[in-house]
Amino acid sequence: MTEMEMEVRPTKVGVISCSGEAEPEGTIARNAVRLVMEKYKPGLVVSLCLPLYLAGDGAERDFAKKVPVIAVDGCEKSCARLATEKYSGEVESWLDVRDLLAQWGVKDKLSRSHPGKLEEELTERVALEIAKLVDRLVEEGKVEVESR
Amino acid sequence: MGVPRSKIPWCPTIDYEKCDYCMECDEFCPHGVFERREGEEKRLVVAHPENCVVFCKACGKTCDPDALAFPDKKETTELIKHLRKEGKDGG
Amino acid sequence: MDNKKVYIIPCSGIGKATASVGRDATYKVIEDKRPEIADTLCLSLLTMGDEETVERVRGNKVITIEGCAKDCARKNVEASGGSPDISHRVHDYLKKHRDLKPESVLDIGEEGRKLVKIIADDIADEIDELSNESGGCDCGGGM
Amino acid sequence: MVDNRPSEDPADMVVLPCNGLDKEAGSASRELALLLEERGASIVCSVLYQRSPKRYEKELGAGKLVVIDGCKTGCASKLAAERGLKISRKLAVTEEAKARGVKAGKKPRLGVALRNLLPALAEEILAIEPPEAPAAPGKPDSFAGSVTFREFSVDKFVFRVPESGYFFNENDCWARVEGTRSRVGVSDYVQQSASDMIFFEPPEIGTEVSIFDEVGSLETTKTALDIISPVSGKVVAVNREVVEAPELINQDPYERGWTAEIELTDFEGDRELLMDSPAYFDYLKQKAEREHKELYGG
Repeated sequence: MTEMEMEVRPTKVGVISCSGEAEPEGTIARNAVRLVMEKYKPGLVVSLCLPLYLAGDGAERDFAKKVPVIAVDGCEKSCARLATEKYSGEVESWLDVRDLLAQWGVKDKLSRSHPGKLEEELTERVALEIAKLVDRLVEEGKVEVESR
Repeated sequence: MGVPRSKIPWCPTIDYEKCDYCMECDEFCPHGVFERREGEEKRLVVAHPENCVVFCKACGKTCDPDALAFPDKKETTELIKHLRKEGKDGG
Repeated sequence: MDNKKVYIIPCSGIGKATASVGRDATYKVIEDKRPEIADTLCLSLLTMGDEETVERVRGNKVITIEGCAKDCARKNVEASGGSPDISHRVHDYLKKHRDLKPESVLDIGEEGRKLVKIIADDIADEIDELSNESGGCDCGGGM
Repeated sequence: MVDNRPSEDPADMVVLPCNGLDKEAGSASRELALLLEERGASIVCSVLYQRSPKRYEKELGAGKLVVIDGCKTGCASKLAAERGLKISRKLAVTEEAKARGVKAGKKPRLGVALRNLLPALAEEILAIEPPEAPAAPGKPDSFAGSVTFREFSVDKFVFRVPESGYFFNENDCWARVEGTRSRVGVSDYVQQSASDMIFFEPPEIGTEVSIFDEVGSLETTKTALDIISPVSGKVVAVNREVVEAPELINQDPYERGWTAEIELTDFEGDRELLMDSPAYFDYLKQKAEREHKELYGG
């Protein structure tokens, strides 16, 4: 019985970013998710590829059903959150980069195509926010950290 | 292969006369065979030969100065066959 | 609706450096090479069926750039009732330029940037071709 | 896949050209199709085909379809896709011309530069076209039996291993033996971790290989790797389809993505050093879990 429970307890967190090609916040969202995966939470975070929800063979959708998902959106249109809800299920937590930037009082014009120092700094800050959400999931016991 | 990996002597050997420490091989190898040693004379060593996939020579292809050598494939195959036979005969 | 445009839609996949190449090539075309006529839109909006975005791909010329063989950009455009006029795969370009492998998702590196330039040059030419065409070649009619 | 038909006549080739008259490339496609027809191929007229598809039912059912698009609008391939035709090869004249340093013009009249390219292009198509010799004379394709798979997943990656009938070495290359021959290829794990295939360098036909020798190599968007032969023998065929479209290895690594066929010399001996399908399944499961971080490397 307990063995069964242990088997189904997720050991990974799925993080999905909107693709956000058209907006600088989209580029920040995408790069921040990648940073969390590579730098802040390697081995714990698995990125989900949004367009694959529709175009893929179901692996992306199925995985998103099995693990807690954090959606990272560039703007209020909330594609990452809504697409996850549409194709897979509820998201565990959600973050809107444009919202965050407003909270931080960032008013500069940002580039979607040529991230400079400012964009990179903001990407790091967003990544840290995502990492906090991951930590919270671990604290709440929604994900099991494998001892490696 | 039915033989413990530790008994198969397969891994690259670095020719330090030729190696220019470009580290291409280390960057390439996904199995963690090499290790870099900052501040030592030999800045790259084969630290984990047991991680090397038997008969894989892929890192050798990344080596421009041709500083990586491998054991003889045929001899290794014969050795594995021999060890298997021994293992079976022994029980 | 806005004036007729050519929309360049990369897959923007998050798992592969080739997807980053597609994204950068898109920016190069729409910001540097053909800013007056080319634009992009968020593929995510298509995936979740945003009406305005769906309208755009149905009513304009579309070029997709795929980061892998799963062809997400094309498939998402098709699922929205559109049909890409041209569909590129970054790895088809790599077949011709084997030395230009992009480094990583976050930094495609020098070689990756060279590849971006090649793809962007091609797409700029194609945009010129597409915008000269009146409704496609229709060689046989009745398609 | 090895062709089932006994003949390898160029008459097996069916050409569907763009036929377009709005640009030079369209005229060139038509001209190229005519050159191929002179060599025995049959032509499907795209205009007529749209009006009365039945007219070409016989040709399209029997031959290998070569689709020639003029420009990237790709009318001919779109037409083929709409009608569910199986395309054996397709090319776009503008692309081919560009690769040879000629830019196709906007006027429909065929110019000298482009015209001069066509005979060589036709030869190229003809040269690549003949399929490999059937696996064994009289037995057209003994490797056609269906394969069922077992799966396991590591995070969002799902790996497939045939349930039975395949043998593997620890280099993730497989052998599927039928009679005295074996097809070889790489496993699903290789194609997923190495990423999209862009190039397959086949071994030379006639090469003698021992088990664990290289038998061709692959290049992907991420890396380059050798195919390590799981068997000993002589290379008797290579998969031309994979040379043309290496992505077949990504799509179907265990069947259509085979890379070479080998006439076996000592399979009993080779077999001692190989894992059968269930053993490889267990081996791979452990390996994938251990090395899965590599999969995220982009």
